[in-house]
Amino acid sequence: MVWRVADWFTLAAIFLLLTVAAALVRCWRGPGPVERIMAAQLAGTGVIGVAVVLGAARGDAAFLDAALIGTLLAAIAVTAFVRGTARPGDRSEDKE
Amino acid sequence: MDLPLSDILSAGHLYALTGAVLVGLGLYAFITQRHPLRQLLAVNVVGAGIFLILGSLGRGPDATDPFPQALVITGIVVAVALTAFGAAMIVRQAETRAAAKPAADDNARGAS
Amino acid sequence: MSPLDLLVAVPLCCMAAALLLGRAARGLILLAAPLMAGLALWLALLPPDAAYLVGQWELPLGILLRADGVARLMILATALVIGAVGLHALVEPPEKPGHAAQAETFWPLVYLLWAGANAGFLTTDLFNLYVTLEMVSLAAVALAAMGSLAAALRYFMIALLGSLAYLLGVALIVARYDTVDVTLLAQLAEPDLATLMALGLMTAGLLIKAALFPMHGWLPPAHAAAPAPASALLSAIAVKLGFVILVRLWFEAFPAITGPAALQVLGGLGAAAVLYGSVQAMRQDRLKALVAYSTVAQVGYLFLAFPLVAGAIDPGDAWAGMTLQAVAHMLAKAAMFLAAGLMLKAAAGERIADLGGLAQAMPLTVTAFGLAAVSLMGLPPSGGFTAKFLLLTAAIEQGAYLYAGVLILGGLLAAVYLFGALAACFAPATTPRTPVTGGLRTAAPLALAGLAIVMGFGGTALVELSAIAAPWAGPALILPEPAP
Amino acid sequence: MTFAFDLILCLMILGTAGIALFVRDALAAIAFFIAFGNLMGLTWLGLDAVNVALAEIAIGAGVTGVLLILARARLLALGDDATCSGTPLWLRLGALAACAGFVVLLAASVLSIPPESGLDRVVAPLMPGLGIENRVTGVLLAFRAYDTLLESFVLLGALVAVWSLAPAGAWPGRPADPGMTDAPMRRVAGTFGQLLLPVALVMAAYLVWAGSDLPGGAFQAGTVLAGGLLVAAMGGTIGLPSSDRPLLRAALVLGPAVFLAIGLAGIAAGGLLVYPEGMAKALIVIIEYTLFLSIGVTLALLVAGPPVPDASHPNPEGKG
Amino acid sequence: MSGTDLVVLVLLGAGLAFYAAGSLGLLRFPDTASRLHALTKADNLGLGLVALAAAIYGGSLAMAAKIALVWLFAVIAAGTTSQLLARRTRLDEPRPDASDSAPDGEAR
Repeated sequence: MVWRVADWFTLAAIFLLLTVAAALVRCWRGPGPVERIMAAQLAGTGVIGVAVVLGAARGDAAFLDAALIGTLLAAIAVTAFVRGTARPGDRSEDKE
Repeated sequence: MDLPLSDILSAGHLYALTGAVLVGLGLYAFITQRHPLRQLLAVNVVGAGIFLILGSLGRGPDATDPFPQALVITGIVVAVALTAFGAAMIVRQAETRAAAKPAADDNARGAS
Repeated sequence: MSPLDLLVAVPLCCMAAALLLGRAARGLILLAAPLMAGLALWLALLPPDAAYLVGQWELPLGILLRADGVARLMILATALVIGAVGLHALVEPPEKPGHAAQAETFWPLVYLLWAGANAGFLTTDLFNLYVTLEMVSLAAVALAAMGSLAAALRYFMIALLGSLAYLLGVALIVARYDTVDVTLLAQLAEPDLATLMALGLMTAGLLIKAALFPMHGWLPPAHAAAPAPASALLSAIAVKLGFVILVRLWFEAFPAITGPAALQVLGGLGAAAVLYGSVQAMRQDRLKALVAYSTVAQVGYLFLAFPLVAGAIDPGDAWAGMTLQAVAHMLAKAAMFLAAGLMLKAAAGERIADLGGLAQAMPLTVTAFGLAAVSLMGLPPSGGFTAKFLLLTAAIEQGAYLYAGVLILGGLLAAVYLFGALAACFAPATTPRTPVTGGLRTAAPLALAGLAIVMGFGGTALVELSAIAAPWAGPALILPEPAP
Repeated sequence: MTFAFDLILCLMILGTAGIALFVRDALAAIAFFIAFGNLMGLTWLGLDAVNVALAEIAIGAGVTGVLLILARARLLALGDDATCSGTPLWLRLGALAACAGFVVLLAASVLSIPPESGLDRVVAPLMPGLGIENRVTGVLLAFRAYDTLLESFVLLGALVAVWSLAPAGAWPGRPADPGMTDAPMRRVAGTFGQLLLPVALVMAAYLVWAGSDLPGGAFQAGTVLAGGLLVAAMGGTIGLPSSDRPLLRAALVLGPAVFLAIGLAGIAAGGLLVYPEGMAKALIVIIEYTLFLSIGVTLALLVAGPPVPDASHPNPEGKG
Repeated sequence: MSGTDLVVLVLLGAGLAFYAAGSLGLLRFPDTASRLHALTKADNLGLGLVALAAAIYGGSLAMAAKIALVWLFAVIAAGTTSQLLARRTRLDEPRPDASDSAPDGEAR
C-alpha cells in the first residue's frame, strides 16, 4: 500500500500514545509524589502531542485549540499538585 | 494494514464498548471503595463512560452529531458542579470530625 | 404569555435576586408565594390541551412543556407547600443556630428546588428531566446538609448513583430512537434489548430518588436530621419528582413494553414499603425519625398504585387515587414536619416521650399535627382518605385483594404510630412547657394540614383535574401548530 | 491504521481508569484520573467531536482534577490520606459478579444499536436561521437553550450549596487561601499566574468568539478563565473575594440572569426563549459572553470551596 | 515523495525520538533530579519538533501560528512546573549544610 504523510502522522500518534503509557508506568510506580507529578506532566505533554499530530493528519485547526487548552490546564494541574503537597516544613515567607 | 477486527467492529461500537466497561469498572469501584473521595472519583468515571456511549453511538455521516455532543457537554458541566459540591462536603465532614476528636488523638495520628 | 414558562422563570428570577440581595432576600417570599400560587391556579384552569414548545423549536429536537393533570396538581401543591414553608421560615429560622451561611443560602436553594420541581413536572423531555432532577437533588442535598452532613453525604452519593443510572438509560434511548421526548417515544418504542435495558436503568435510578423500599436507606437519616422547614421540603417535594418521571415513563412512553410482571414487582415493592415503613415508624422513639419513616410508607402507596392503574378497565379511579395520594402526602407531610419542628422546640427533648404537656401549651400546633395525621392515616374526610378510597375501590374491582389488604393494614399501622405520637402530646408534662407559637409560625402548618383535609371535600373536581391529558384517556395531545 | 490508534486509545483509557480507581495512593489516583480525562479528550477528537473534546480536557480533566487535588490536600492536612481500604471478600466477589453481568448486558444493548444518528439532518436545515455555523452551539443555545438555561442555574446552585457548608462564624468570608505555602514557590507561581491570567482571558474570549462558528463556546471558555483565576490565586497574584462582595455576586448572577432575561423577552416574540427573526446570532453572542464570565468566576470559587473562619486564613501579609 | 514531505518526516521522527528519550529517562533514571532533567529537555524538544513537523505539513499560516502558541505555552509551563518540582524535591530532602535552606524552627 502507499503511505501518505497523513498515515505517518497517525503512526506518530500511536507512538506518542505508547510514550504516554511509559510515562504512566512511572506515575504508577512512584515512589514519591514528585515522580507522580512529573509523570503526569509528561503524559499531558504526550497527549498534547497527539492532539497536534491528529490535527495535522486530519487538517483540522480546531484540534489545536484542544492542544492549547490542554497545555494551559495541564500547567494549572501541575501547579495545583505542587500546592497540594505542601508540608509543615515549607517556609511561609522569604528570608530576605 | 487495518486489523481484521475493524471489519467486525466499527469505531463507534469500539468506543461504546469501552464506555460500557468504564461504567462497570466505576460501578465496581463505587461499591467496593469506602472512602467518599474515591467514590466521587468512581462516579466521575461512570459519568465519562456514559458520555462515551452517548457520543459514540450518536455518529453522523462524518462527525458526531451535534445533538449528542450538546447533551454530553451539558452532562459534563452538571458533573463538575456536583463533584465540586461533593468534594466540599467530604472536606467539611473531615474537618468536623477532626474538630470533634480530642487533641490527644494527634499523637496517635502522627505515629501511624 | 403562559404560566408554563413563568412557573419556571419566576423562581429562577427569585434565585438570582436572592443572591444579589444577600441577607435581605428573606422578604422575597412575601412576593413569590402569592405570585406562584396565582400562576399555579392559572395553570390549573388552562384548557386541557395546554402545551408549549420552548423557543418554538419542533420535536424531536426541541423541548415540549405540557400541563397534564398530574403536572397541574403537583405544581399547585408545590406552590402551596413551598409558599407556606417559606412564610414559616420567615419567622422560624431554617438554619442551625449560629450558621449565618445556612440562613442566607436557604433562600436561593429553595428557589432552585422550586424551579427544578416545576420544570420537571411540566417537561416531557427525558434529558431535560435529567437536568431538573439534578436541580432538585442538588438543592435537596444542600438542604439536608443543614442538619446532618454525614446523612447528606450519604444521600448525595446514592442520589448521584441514581442520576447516573437514569442518564445511562437516557443515553441508550437517544442512541436507539434519536429522540428523548416522551410523546414521540410513545409512538416509537419497541420491546428490544436496548429499550428494556434503558427502561430498567432509568427506573432503578428514579426509584432511588423516590426512595422506594428497599432503596429508601438514605431517606430517614437525611429527612429526620434536617431543620424542620428543610425536612418539609425534602419529604413533600424532592422525592415526588422521581415518582412523576416514573409515571411518565411507565404509563406514557413505554406502556407497550412494561409487562404485567414488572408492574407487579413495582406494586409489590410499594406494598412492602407501606408495611416496612409503618413498622419502622412504630419502632422510632424520636418524633422526626417517625415522621421520616412515615414518608417511606407513604411513598409505597404511590407505587402500589402502579399495577392498579395498569390493570383497571377504566383506570380513571386508580389514576386519580395515585395522583391525589401524592398531593395529599405533600400537604400533610409538610404540615407535619413544620408542626413537629415547633413541637420539638418547645418539648423537653427529641423523643416522643418528651412531648408531654404540649397539647395544653400549643394546642393549635398539635391540632395541625393531628389533622395532618388524619390525612396520612386515610381517615375521612381528608385528601388521604379520598386517595386511598379510590385505590381501594380499584383494588377490589380487580380482585387484587392483597393490595386491598395492604391499603387497609397500612392505614391501621399509620393510626397506631401517629396516635401514639399524638397521645404523647396529651400526657402531663413534668415541667410546664413554654409554647413556641404565634403568627405565621403556627398558621403555616395549620393551613397546610387544613388543605389536606379540605381536599377530601373537593373529590370530584380533583379527580377530573387529574384526568386531564392522561395517557390512558385517548390519543396523546395534539401538538400546537408551529408559528410560521 | 486509525483503528489501531482507536484500539490502543481505548485500552489505555480502560487501564488509566482502572488504576485511578484502584491504586492505593490517592495522589496517584488523581494523577491517573487526569491522564484518563486527557485521553478521553483524545477520544472525542477521534470521534470528531471537538466541542466535547475541549469541554472534556478543560472541565473533565482540568477543573475536576484541580478540584480533587485540593480536596485531597485538605484531607491530608486533617490526617486523612484517602487511601483504599480493604472491603470484605464476599462484597468484592459479589460486586464483581454483579458488575460483570451488568457490563455484559450493557455491552449487548450497546452493540444492538447501530452507531448512526440521524439528528444532524434535523439540525442542519435549521442552522441558516440562526446565522451561526457551529451546530453544537446551535443546539446548546437555541434548539435546547432551555436545558442550557437550567444548567447555568445548576452551576450557580452548586456554588450556593458549597457556600451553605461554611462553618459557623465563617460567613460572610473568603475561601481558604489556595496560595503556595512556600515563599519561593509562591514567587514562581506568582510570575506564572501574572502571565497566565491575561493569556487565559484572551484565550477564553477567543473560544467564545470562535464558538459561534468553530468549536468552542461559553462553557469551555469559562473553564479556561477559571483555570487562569486559580493559578493567579495559587501564586498570590489575586486574592479570592469574600462571599458577600456585591461585585462578586453580580458577576456570578450576570450570565444566568442575562440568559433568563433574553429568554423572558422572547415572550414578546412568541414564547420563552424565542429569538426574534434575524436577532438570533446577536442574542446568542450576548448570552455566551456574559455566561462565560459568570461560569469562569463560579467554577473558580467552586474549586476554592466554602468560606473559612478568618483566623485560619494563613495570610502572610501581616508580616512585612 | 517531495522534499517537504521528507523534512516533515525527519522532524517527526526526531520529535518522537525525544519523546521516547524523555519517557525512558523518566522510567530508568535513578533519582528525582535526573528524572526531572530528562523530563524537561525531552518534553520541550519533542513537542517542539513534532509541532514543527505538523506546522510545515499543515501549510496554513493560521495553523502554524496556533502550533507555535501551543509550543510556547508548553515551554513556559514546563519551565514553571520544573522549577516548582525542583523546589519541592529540595524541601523534601533537607540538606543540613545548604546555606539557603530555611531555618525550619523559625519559619513556623
